[in-house]
Amino acid sequence: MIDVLYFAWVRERIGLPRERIETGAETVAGLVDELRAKEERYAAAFADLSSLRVALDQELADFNAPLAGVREVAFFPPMTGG
Amino acid sequence: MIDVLYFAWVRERIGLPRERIETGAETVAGLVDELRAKEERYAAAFADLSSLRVALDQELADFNAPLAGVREVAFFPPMTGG
Amino acid sequence: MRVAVQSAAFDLGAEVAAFTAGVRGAGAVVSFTGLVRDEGGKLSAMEIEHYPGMTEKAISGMVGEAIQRWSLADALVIHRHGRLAPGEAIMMVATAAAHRGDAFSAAEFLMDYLKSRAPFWKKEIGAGGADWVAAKDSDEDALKRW
Amino acid sequence: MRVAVQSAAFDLGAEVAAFTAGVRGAGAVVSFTGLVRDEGGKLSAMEIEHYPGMTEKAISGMVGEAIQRWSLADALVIHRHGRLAPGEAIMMVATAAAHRGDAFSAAEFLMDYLKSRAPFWKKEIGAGGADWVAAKDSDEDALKRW
Repeated sequence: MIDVLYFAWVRERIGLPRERIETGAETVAGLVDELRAKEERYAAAFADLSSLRVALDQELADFNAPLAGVREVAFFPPMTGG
Repeated sequence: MIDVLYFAWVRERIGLPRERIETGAETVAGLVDELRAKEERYAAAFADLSSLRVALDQELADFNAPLAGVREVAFFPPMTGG
Repeated sequence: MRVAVQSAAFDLGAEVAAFTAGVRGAGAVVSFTGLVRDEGGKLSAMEIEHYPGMTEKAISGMVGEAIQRWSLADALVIHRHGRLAPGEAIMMVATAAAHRGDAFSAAEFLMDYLKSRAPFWKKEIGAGGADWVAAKDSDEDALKRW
Repeated sequence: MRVAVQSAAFDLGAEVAAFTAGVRGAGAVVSFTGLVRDEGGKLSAMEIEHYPGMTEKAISGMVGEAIQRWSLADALVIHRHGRLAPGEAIMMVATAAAHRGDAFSAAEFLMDYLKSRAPFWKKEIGAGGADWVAAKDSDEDALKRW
């Protein structure tokens, strides 16, 4: 079980801020494929990975990063703070 | 007649902050030569022009600038504000 | 160093004064403040979402790096989230160093990193609806100089 | 814009707060404050001489140039003269612009010009006597980037 968090328009498109997911995916990309297959709103949110960022346990990561040992995955658009 | 002002160590070396001078010099350099010839303390203050700056009527200028029409000449070391 | 992520407004003048009074031996203090622009009256509010937990960690990491890299005497970051009106301060950064070059560089570095690496997302709310602010290529490019 | 040359201390926090509150539509405010360093306890006071009349004119010229060049919403310079103790604020600059790059550049430009082109001279007073601060080549070189 892994906590998956969504922020900004990813959260709005999927319709929830976080969920717990049972996944067998070995990488972030594998998890994205599973999510896309779940429902149309996930497919829409993850349509273009180049406009998304991912953090693993609150550290920025790549989509090909392994999920082993990770407790929290977050998906969000490029940051716009400051 | 022209007002001549001295600041910082130029003022200290010459021993006064300002004086009125009757000069026939056509340029700042000519005025400096006249001052140097006046007294040893002036010669000491103007020994090295590369360590001095000059302003004519409160605008930075060169030592070869003409004095015609100038009412106020100021000599001082490079600025160290900020 | 102090990092604060909060929804409450902060007192810019008091923060700058306290930060400056608290640095010992520094000759230069730089502060940056980001304000909500009104975009010529088109913007009625700004909403800022963040990632609690990660935000503080990410900013603390940036500040720690800046302190080391520019030998800062101190550094401060305050960043708000939630709903803000035009004219309100979104965030501030302050840096203190012996010399001005280091204080300026560190403040610009922190701003560039906060813009693109701290998990905040801005939404502009106007008469025509609400829009997430898109990240700018120029903000991503700004990171390359460091 | 406001330029003040004064011997009195200024209230840094109040100045930054008032400057920021007064800018309309700007998204970025940068402030710089120069403090008297204590040089590890070796400095007991700093004395700043200036050229009344020329100082205000020279600074106003610099500020006017900065406002034009970076489309500033506003700019402020306060510079003290007379005797200052370690830790006291010597001067401050504040700039406001739509975007952060302009506000930072204008503040750095003003600092570089104030250092080398505004008629102020600093004297450091310590246990061993009093010495005029020598201009640094690096300060003169800093002007070349503008």
